[in-house]
Amino acid sequence: MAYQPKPPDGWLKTNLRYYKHPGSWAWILHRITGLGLTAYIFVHIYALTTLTQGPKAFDDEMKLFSTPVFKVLEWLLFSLVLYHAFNGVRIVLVDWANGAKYHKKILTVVYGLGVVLFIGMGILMFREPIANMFASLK
Amino acid sequence: MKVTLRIQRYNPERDSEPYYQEFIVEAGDEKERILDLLHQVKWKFDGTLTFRRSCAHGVCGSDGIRINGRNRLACSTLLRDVNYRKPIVIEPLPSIPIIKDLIVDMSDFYRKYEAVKPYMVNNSPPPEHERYQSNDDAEKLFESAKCILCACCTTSCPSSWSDDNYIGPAALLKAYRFVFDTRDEAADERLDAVDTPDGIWRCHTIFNCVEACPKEINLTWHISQLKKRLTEREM
Amino acid sequence: MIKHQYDVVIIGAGGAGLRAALEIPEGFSCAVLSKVFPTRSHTGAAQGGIGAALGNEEEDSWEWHMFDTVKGSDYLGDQEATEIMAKDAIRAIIELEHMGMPFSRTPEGKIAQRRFGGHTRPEKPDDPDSKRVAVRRSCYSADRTGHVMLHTLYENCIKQKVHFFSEFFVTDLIMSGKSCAGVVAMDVATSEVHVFHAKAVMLATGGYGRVFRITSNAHVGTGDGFSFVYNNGLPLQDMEFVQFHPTGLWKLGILISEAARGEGGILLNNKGERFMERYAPTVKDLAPRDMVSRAIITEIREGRGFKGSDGTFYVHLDVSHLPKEVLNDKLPEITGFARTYLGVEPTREPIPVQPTAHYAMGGIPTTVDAEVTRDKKNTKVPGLYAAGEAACVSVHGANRLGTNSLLDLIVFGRRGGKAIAKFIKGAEFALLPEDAADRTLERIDHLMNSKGKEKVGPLRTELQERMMEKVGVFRNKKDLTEMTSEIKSLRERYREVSIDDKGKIFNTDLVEAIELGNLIDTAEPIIYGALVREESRGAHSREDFPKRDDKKWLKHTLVYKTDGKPKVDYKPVSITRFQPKERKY
Amino acid sequence: MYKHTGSRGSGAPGWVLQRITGLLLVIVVIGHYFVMHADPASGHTYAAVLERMHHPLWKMFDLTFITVGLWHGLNGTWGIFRDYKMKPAVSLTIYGVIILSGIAFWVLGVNTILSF
Ligand SMILES: Cc1cc2nc3c(=O)[nH]c(=O)nc-3n(C[C@H](O)[C@H](O)[C@H](O)COP(=O)(O)OP(=O)(O)OC[C@H]3O[C@@H](n4cnc5c(N)ncnc54)[C@H](O)[C@@H]3O)c2cc1C
Ligand code: HEM
Ligand code: SF4
Ligand code: F3S
Ligand code: FES
Repeated sequence: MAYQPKPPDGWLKTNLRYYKHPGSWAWILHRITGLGLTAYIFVHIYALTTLTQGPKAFDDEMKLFSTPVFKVLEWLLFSLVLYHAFNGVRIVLVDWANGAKYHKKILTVVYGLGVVLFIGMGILMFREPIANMFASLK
Repeated sequence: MKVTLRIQRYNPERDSEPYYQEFIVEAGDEKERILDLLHQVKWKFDGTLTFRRSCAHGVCGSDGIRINGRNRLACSTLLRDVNYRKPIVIEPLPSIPIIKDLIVDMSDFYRKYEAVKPYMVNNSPPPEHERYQSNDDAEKLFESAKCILCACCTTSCPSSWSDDNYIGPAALLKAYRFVFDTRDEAADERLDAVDTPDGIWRCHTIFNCVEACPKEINLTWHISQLKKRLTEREM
Repeated sequence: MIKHQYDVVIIGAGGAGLRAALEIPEGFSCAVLSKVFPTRSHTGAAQGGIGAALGNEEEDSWEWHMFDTVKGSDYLGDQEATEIMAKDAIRAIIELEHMGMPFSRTPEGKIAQRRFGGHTRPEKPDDPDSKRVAVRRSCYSADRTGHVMLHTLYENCIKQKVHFFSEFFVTDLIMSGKSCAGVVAMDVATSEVHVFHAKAVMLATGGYGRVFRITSNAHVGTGDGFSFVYNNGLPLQDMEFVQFHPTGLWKLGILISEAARGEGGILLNNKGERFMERYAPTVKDLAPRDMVSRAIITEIREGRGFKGSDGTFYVHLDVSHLPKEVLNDKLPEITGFARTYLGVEPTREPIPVQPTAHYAMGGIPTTVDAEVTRDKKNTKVPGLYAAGEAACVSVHGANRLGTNSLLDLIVFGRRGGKAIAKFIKGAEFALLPEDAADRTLERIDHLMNSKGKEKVGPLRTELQERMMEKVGVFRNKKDLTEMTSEIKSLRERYREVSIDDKGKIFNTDLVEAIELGNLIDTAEPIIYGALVREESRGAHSREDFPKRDDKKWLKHTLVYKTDGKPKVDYKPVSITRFQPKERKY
Repeated sequence: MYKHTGSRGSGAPGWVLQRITGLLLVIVVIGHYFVMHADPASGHTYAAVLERMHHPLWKMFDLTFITVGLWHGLNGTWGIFRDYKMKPAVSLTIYGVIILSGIAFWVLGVNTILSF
């Protein structure tokens, strides 16, 4: 041809500009959480090598991880796990169980269950500070 | 009723980059087709505006474009389907080379369609009458046979955005159309054609294709059936 | 300018062109040119079905099919051709099925069939003269029959590695003496002019619905093929017979298939009367299209139509009493159209409809092997073939029955392909004239440089509106005579057309301007045919001559272009089995 | 056409495994989380960990977690990279990094678990 068609925009720009429905958000989040979790698993494995260096090294490290900041971070990490896990189940349902026909409904359930479990885990993790808070109110 | 169209323009003989141009058109009511408004621009204001169209009622697949950020057919989208109080943004399909204005280069899309052997293969001698097929088996094909090759799906898929070699949902749907036809005998070749690094596994069930398809085809479901068939074969 | 040489060049990738292409044997080169990508051709819009007396659902025979077609044609159809079509239909459908076309099925797994307007059988099969009742003859695939047929044919062309030139806009035929030597085309993507030198050329360019304002046809249905033939001194046959389909969506013309009535839908006027009971007491809403269209217009004229917001009128098509499954499984597409385009919910409300220009019964005269003929003696034009809606074999005569067009495409497309295959084995390439592309180049040059003040859009609208008013469902001498001078002035104004786009790449402005010329060329023989035929037959209904006149008019018209007024000639009708009778339903 | 890094065979086994490991992980990861946080001490003191680690079932649990988790995460990551067109050298490098780091961290983790 006597002319060159204009190449399209790159994937990032296209992605940013294209209309997003719940399914595409689900995918973007799944990707990000998947990468995040993989990164975390690396950190996690590395951090736990202190176990081989005896009780002191480990307990010192754990002191750091038991500070409120890290506790909250751990809790937030749980939201990634929950989201990725439930959405992963949704993907499996889509792939193996005709879930493509009601994927939006599944998505609602995924988000719902996720939020409930996230809060549940929060209560579990912070039950002491919470109990203390209520105690001080009395 | 006045409506503003914000149209992406690009003329390879003149422009180095696409740009946007606004036109104010007169619409009778909110049941007007976007295609008719584009015609109004072309026939009244600017004959250089270029787009494809033919049937004007969603059966030929010529006029897939992006309206307010999502892929649709100009002829099947009415004003009431979009927010027409603001300028309506009209652009060519994404992630496919632009030839001029709203016209894109579809050759790659067609090549992928041909890659799945989109025709029935049956080498056993045909009976005198039709090959019988139960109504249930026939109906399994109908949804996939609705496809009008408009490319709205494939160009809406993030996997195609990042890898233009990805075979894309439309071709996968076509593969389904024949793999699941009880009269066909070349399922294996088609499954081979989609089981490549740029093939079916690049589908991450994102559902953009389903959202975009003007014929309301649930592509993801069809693709999932193909994946199942493939894994059964391979494992 | 780029030159190509192919044994065969087929123009048009609709049902007819693709079916013909499949017949070209290996070892011969064949190019299929289409101004749109093949699957965008108008055949894909066909909804209702394709007729054949398979007898899968109830007893049927090709003779009954032939009889219905002849009667439907108001006895103007050539019976030799009609017999071929009705007989071959059965094989042709089975062949489509073997090619992979997905049909709806009966419980036994056979191709399903449904009722359609004008298709009947004798109530008592042993007594051919007994009362005729509707028969299930239309083979279908939900309401996407044309779509799946077009795709199936295209798929088979890919399988056979047919060579396509997509988005090539043909502008002219190349005549070499009395035979055809090829075509001239413009590659729309680059505006480059190509000359295709060929032993055989087939025109399968479809219809001209866009001559009219309200039409079910695609924007590309601009009658290009008719114009090529007409401009090269060859005749067009029976052009006055324009089918108006009774049920187009009001204002838009989008077709609501006859299948809607085949499945039980009924037409109602503003009094809520099922008015077809008065016009066709036996088959009622399933009367042939010409009768139903006239009935609708009559109802509207007599004040029993509904008045729309824009002052135009319509009647109601009611399918709301049909079971939901029927609407969803058998008519999904058309219920969708009503919903999308008019915001009407067909399961609850009636659909506003009006007659819409739908089909060209007339066209390029051919033999039963799709060979184009040049006069009333059927002298052949060597190397030139035509099939499909562009051709006039003629099986549809004065009025086509639903489902017979798709059938026409695959029966005569195939016969044409076979005839070409035979022809090219013996034939040499006709001499390619030096000036083959000159007319096209001049035309393009003129349009690209014209500074005239006329614009394509408004001029086309004017043509379409005048045609609708004056050459529509009902016609009379006064309107038609006025129209002859209108068309002359439109033709003059067309010379003053200028375009905005002066570029070379995808210049659709230029394409539309050339198409407008073709529309004007096509309108002319329609008007003249309608003016000379002083009778009412099938779709041609003259208010001043309301009766059929077999003594004077049981003959085909042939219109030739001349420098002045077009010349009209006549050709006899082939009548073999069925003598003309009054056409009552 | 650009060249691909990685397996040229069918993509089916990897795809199925990604799903199976995913499903396994639902139980393992969420289980892990609850175990670690139901009693804050259980995951955060050397003594508690030591006690658990002496139990072969817990050892197995953690070994599974590391193996399955790493495989799933890295196969997933590679799956992401493969979605993007890369020059052969780039993709080969990434593929190498993923495999090597996977092995390295697996050894590291297994070493930790088995040191009890
Ligand atoms: C809405 C609708 C519903 C219908 N339903 C039915 C039905 O149910 N049953 C039935 O039997 N019939 C039906 N018909 C009629 C039937 O569909 C058509 O008559 C038939 O499809 C025409 O086919 P064709 O092959 O002749 O032409 P088309 O399918 O119209 O194809 C024409 C081809 O010619 C090409 N072409 C035209 N001009 C040029 C040019 N200048 N240069 C290059 N290429 C050119 C086009 O690109 C196209 O490929 C219906 C028609 C309409 C409009
Ligand atoms: C807890 C249960 C989990 C389930 C059910 C699950 C499920 C899945 C599934 C089905 C996929 C495939 C997505 C696709 O192909 O489109 C996937 C991708 C992925 N998973 Fe998991 N997963 C889980 C946990 C994890 C964990 C713990 C990690 C981190 C180590 C992880 C990292 C990834 C990554 C990186 C991807 C690739 C993402 C992508 O392709 O966009 N997953 N997961
Ligand atoms: S599947 Fe739908 S969106 Fe994709 S090409 Fe076909 S009709 Fe268009
Ligand atoms: S958008 Fe793309 S990823 Fe799959 S589900 Fe559709 S093809
Ligand atoms: S013009 Fe045919 S699909 Fe829109």
